[in-house]
Amino acid sequence: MNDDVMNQLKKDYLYKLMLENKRADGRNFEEYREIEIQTDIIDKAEGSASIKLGNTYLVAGIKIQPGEPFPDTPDDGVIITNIELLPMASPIFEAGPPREDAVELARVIDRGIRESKAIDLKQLCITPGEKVWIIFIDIHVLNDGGNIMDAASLATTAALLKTKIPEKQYQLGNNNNDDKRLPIRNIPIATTATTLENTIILDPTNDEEQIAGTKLTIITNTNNTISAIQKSGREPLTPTQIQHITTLAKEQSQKLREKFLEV
Amino acid sequence: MNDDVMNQLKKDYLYKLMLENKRADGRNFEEYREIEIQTDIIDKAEGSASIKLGNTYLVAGIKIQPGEPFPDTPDDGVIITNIELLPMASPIFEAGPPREDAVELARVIDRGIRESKAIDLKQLCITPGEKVWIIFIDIHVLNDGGNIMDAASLATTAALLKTKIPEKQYQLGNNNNDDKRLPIRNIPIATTATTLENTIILDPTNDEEQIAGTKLTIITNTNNTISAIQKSGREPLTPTQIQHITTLAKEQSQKLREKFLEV
Amino acid sequence: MNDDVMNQLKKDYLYKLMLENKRADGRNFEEYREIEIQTDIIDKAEGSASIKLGNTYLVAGIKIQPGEPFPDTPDDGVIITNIELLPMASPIFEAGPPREDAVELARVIDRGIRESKAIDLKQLCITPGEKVWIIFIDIHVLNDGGNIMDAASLATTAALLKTKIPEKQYQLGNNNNDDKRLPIRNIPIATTATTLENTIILDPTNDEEQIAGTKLTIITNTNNTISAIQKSGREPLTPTQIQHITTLAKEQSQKLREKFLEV
Amino acid sequence: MTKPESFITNGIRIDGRKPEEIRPITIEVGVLDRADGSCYIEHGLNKVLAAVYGPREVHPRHMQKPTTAIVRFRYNMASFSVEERKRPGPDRRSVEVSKVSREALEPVIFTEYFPKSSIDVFVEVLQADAGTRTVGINAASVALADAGIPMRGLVSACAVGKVDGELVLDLMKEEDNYGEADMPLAMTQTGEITLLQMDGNLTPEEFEKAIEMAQEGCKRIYEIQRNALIERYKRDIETEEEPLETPEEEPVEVETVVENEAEEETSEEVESE
Amino acid sequence: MTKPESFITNGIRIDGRKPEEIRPITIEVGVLDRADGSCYIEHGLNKVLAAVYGPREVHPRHMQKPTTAIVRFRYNMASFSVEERKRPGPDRRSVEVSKVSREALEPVIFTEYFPKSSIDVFVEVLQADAGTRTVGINAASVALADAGIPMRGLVSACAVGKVDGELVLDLMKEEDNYGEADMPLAMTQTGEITLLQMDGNLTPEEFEKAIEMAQEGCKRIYEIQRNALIERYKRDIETEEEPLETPEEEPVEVETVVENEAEEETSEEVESE
Amino acid sequence: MTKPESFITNGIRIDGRKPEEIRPITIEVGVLDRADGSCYIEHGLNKVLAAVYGPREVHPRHMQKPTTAIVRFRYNMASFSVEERKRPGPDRRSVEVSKVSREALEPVIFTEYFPKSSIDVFVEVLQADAGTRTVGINAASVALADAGIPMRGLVSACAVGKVDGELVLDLMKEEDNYGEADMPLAMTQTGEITLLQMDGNLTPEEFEKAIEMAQEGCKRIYEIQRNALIERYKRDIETEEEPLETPEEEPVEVETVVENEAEEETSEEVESE
Repeated sequence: MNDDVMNQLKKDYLYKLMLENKRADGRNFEEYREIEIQTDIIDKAEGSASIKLGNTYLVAGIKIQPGEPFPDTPDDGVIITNIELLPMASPIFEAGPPREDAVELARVIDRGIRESKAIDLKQLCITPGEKVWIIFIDIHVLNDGGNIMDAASLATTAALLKTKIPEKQYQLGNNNNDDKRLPIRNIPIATTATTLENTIILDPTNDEEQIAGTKLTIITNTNNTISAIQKSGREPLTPTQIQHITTLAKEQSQKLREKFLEV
Repeated sequence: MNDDVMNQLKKDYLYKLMLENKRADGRNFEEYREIEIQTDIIDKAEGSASIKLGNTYLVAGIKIQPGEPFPDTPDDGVIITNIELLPMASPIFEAGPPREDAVELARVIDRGIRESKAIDLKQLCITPGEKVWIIFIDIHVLNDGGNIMDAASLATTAALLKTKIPEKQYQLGNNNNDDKRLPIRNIPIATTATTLENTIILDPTNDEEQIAGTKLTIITNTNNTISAIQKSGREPLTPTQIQHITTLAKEQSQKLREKFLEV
Repeated sequence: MNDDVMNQLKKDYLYKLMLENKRADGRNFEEYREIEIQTDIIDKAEGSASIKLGNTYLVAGIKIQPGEPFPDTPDDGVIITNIELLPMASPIFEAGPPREDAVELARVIDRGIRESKAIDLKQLCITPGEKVWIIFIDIHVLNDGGNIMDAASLATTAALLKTKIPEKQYQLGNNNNDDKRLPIRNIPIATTATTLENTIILDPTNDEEQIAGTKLTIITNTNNTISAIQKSGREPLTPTQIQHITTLAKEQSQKLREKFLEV
Repeated sequence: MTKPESFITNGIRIDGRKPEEIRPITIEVGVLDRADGSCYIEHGLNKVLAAVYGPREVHPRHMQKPTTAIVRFRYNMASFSVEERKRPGPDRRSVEVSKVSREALEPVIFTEYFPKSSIDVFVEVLQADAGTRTVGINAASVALADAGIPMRGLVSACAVGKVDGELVLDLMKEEDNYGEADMPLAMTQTGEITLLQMDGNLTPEEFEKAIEMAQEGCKRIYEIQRNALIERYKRDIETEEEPLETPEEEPVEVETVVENEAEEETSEEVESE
Repeated sequence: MTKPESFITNGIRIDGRKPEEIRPITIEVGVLDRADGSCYIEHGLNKVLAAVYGPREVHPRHMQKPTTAIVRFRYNMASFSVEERKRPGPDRRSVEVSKVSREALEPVIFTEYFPKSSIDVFVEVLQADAGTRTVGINAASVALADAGIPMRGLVSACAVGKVDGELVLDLMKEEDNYGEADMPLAMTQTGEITLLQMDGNLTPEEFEKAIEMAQEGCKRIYEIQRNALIERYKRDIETEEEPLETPEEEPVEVETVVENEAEEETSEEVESE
Repeated sequence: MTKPESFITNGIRIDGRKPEEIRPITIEVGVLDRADGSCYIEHGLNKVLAAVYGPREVHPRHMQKPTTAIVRFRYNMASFSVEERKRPGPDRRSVEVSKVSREALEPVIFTEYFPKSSIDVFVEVLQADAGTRTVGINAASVALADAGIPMRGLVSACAVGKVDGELVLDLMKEEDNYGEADMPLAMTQTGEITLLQMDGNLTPEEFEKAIEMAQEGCKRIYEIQRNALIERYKRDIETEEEPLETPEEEPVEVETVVENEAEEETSEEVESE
């Protein structure tokens, strides 16, 4: 159980470490924790991946079903992204409708995929104006070890890369062979930094998040452009800090992307 | 108003009676309270019945409307069962969305009807895959005198036996004569027992329910087979207790069914 | 911030004034505050009006979209009226689903329009039984200075008088000229009185409403008939009081209507 | 249901009533055993049940008032009470009806006797056929008396409507659906009006006359409410005279059906005025 | 998915099992680091995670009980766990499953040790393939033990069904969808039944036999649960023997996969009974 | 609305602005009399109202913080503010906008002065035309000052976007709908960034330049906010000089329309940079 006194001690301890240029788990400030991704773990889903980013553990599942397009984009497939901060994942998460953190996480993940044009939505049209493929991205957070944003982004991209369109199940395919893969055009990767006093660290743990000021997430694409940014938290950032984080994000996402493409 | 002290006294009194092989209302352990069923009491409904089971008083109303079938059973009518534990029925019921007790009651009643194949759903198809009859079973509990389960089951079956399909109203009938009756194939009856220390009693009153451990409901059919079972409550049961209750249920439901068919 | 003591002092003060035949803002008992109406203030809406009735400030916006008729009136357009008592408008309003005051206000405004046949719903039919124009009346209350009912009624009528049907936008018009106006047949006006001890005053401020007993709203039409009445509040009224208010309403609404038609 | 060609033929309405005649009313008092007070009314084809709990502790606590009881009123229509099945739970109409019904009853309740408490009134419409809010108020008023809540008197409610240009008392369904006005009104024994709503179209003169007609209707209904309570009271006295037959702990609720023809006759007298 | 022509051919079910054989089960204990206890089970194609928090303070406060802990149980299916995407959040089915699962576990928990507290059990179904409520109870039972909640013993759950007129243990999806009966049951170590539900069609004789079969299934599952906990306990002891490698503040959670073939063999022994 | 063939022709945008020009802004301070502070802004075609209540007691109580005030922010779009009627009540977008807007303002509020209190900010979008969240923050910032909430300074917000491959300040609707990037940013007087979001596609170099442009935009908006407050302050002083005309009890709120052309001119100066 959490205890206010314990928390204060924990904070003091982490601050003390910071001053000595150290983190509690021995990482460098710009180092990610170990990452373990497994794909195709849910047979019932059209695509899926679990990720362990340090102690953070979540599953992204992709379901695809035919449905109606939005009126203003009658020829485009639809993406619906949802994240569940399950009460099993942390003592502070509660059952119930998604709270603002969950809404923010889902919307940023969604923007990363949408704005990077990761999925070719035009190819998901079945009958223009009437029927398109609906991509449901559902992320279930099972253990909050911190930095859910990057973990969710990585798992989602990993799952999308393996996702197949269930043409046969819905008798909507043109060929009689295997279901074709989702048309992926880009690989967006989120990199999140946080400020601790004047230090910037990447991939914060949940303990670090508790004492951190503000997080800045940069989602970068294969060609190094940026497709989404989100500042989250009540401390301000200076332009210099932002510039610094952008540079770190560029480097880090490149590393993660390489790791990914090997998956 | 309820009072903790009063409740404790009541409990002590009921326990004392138990030890003397008695119940507060003078019944045998395996005896039901007096039952009074009235059918066709709501003109606006396609079928209806009220029941007084001792002080328990409720009304089951059946509405039938055309609608869409479920995708996985395109040729079957649809049953939707709902129970309202109205705040007028007990000082502990509250207005608002159904709580777990109401959900459990409705789902067990529903399973009894569905699994016993009481209604021939195939005959409720209007246009295969497009339009079927939707049977809405709504049970409104007006006074909770205990054993709502059995009362609701009896009232529902009684109402279904008198229900007519509103073919004329929706201009969907084939003949010009009277509306035809709902095709009933079976008469499921719920029998509920509860344990009080080592005693088993049938048809508990609400006072008895308050001190009871666990209820076991057995829904039996015309041919004496069982179509649904539900244990409800936090005390465990032994296999011997379960077997004993099953035997009682078989006898009791036969009696109730005979009474019913005379309705 | 509100303070119980301040409120009591305020009440005592207002009562004292009443006894001297005075109101805090110097008005006569049967006098309305200054009214300022602006129409066509929201370009995105098909019709709109803001009103300042003393300190009461609200906006009524009319949106029109094609949609399905109600099954029992297949050839009639549909009116949907909603009022939002925004938490910005008063320290006692809260965010969330509409509470009973908001529901009551919306429903009375709606009845006034509907029962006076202010809008010719037959003319809003596009394809009988399939497609009609849906009129969404949304009233956003920005500052509660009292007598929201009359302000909302005036703003709504003012907005409706200027509303155009978006035939071109939905490619549903017959002519190629300008969108035609909503067919308005009547100009219903609400007049609200409240009782303060034995005195009757019109157009109460929010301070007066706090100490008032009961409000009575009379909605009258162009030809002086009454199309809606609503008593709201827990004090009873005598038939004499009702008759008196009806007479006042007749006079007052005539004045307001004249003012309106000049708009 | 289709609109009849005419609502009044030779002074007789489509259900055989005269313009100022109310529908037959049956009242049972004390029909529920868990509630502190209850009442079942059949009024024409309306079937309405009311139950009262309280004064009791208020939940949630922050709704408590330090100097008075709060009155809560929940009007609810059963899903099967109307032609088209109603989805369970409150809709906007029932929220409004609950509000005005509560305000119709509050003036006669001595809420100041029970600070920090609530008096909860529940009305369940089992079958609806026009006028359910007035029937609900009538039933609730009797149920409050049955619960022993201290009151200044009963509240009685009745609607007046307009069909074929003529004012009629106590609209039934067809008259309500296709009529030209509907005005429900509730009244205390002393003639004070505690509920008043109207929709449709009335001239000021018609409105004045409608109020008078509604008041007459309320008086008729008051008599029926009163008799039902007396009948119930009589029963209690009779019960006390034969104490040996009733178990002491749980007094049996014998239901009283107040269906005496005398009242129906009286209500016809009113019509011929 | 279409109905197979027959479910049992030469005594063998469509997935190769014998009638009284349970599906392969894999249990991992302590897989989550935030929860006080946790357990991951793969049971056939079901993939289910359980986590336990508590005893901890109850929110909201008014749910506190002065003399005992309350147990809360939330069964949840992931949106992607089933064929047709499930809308997030509780539906009526999950409300009922949560209730009966809670009641299946409460009897073995010493709730009286922790007045005013709550013990919160969360079950997440990542992939569903018939029998998820029994798998959830099995996982929750192990997670409660992992959380160090004082218990009278483990609870084990298993379903019996009927296909082709024959009773079979532990239904898989096709058997569940097209079968004739499904009866989940949960049992304490001492043989007391804490969950019992049934739907379908059973004669009284079949029902009696089904109870016996389910009890045998529960006993097999109990062994697997027990071994997983022993394995976990062994690891903790081994960890203690090498204290230098583990940081003192945050003990690393090494995951244990209890997939030992011994158990699978034993479960086949049961089948051949 | 259809996509224009080109967004910039001869250095001029479709609404006549230069790339680094903001839309015309009009600010009125103190427009509501119930709220403790308020502000109405017209920014291009956007029409946005902000109101502030507080510091005041927190309801529900459990949200109170013992050492600081909580800030709550509710961004709401009127149903009629957009092309397609918006259903009343919060959707996912408004939940996110409310969160980031609150975080944009919190850094400048001395919340520590008001333990256990709340400062409640309400933003109502009456007409939307791209950039409503920045307009809402600008209005809220002025309304906080009008409410007399102690602040380190104002917050100013502005968006930068990309159309036809070129960065432009303060997108209007067509540019937002069909543009290539949108980056709203909020800034304190001292240049610290309190809100930053982006979606679309920017190279790192473009991003760097976009930040600079947004900062310039914020500086321009800050001047307009400041002038509006000065104007309002002047009025109060003037009012005090003529105390006889104002009733003592309820000071009349004279609305100030800060529409002075000076500012518009200044903002054009910026464009020509």
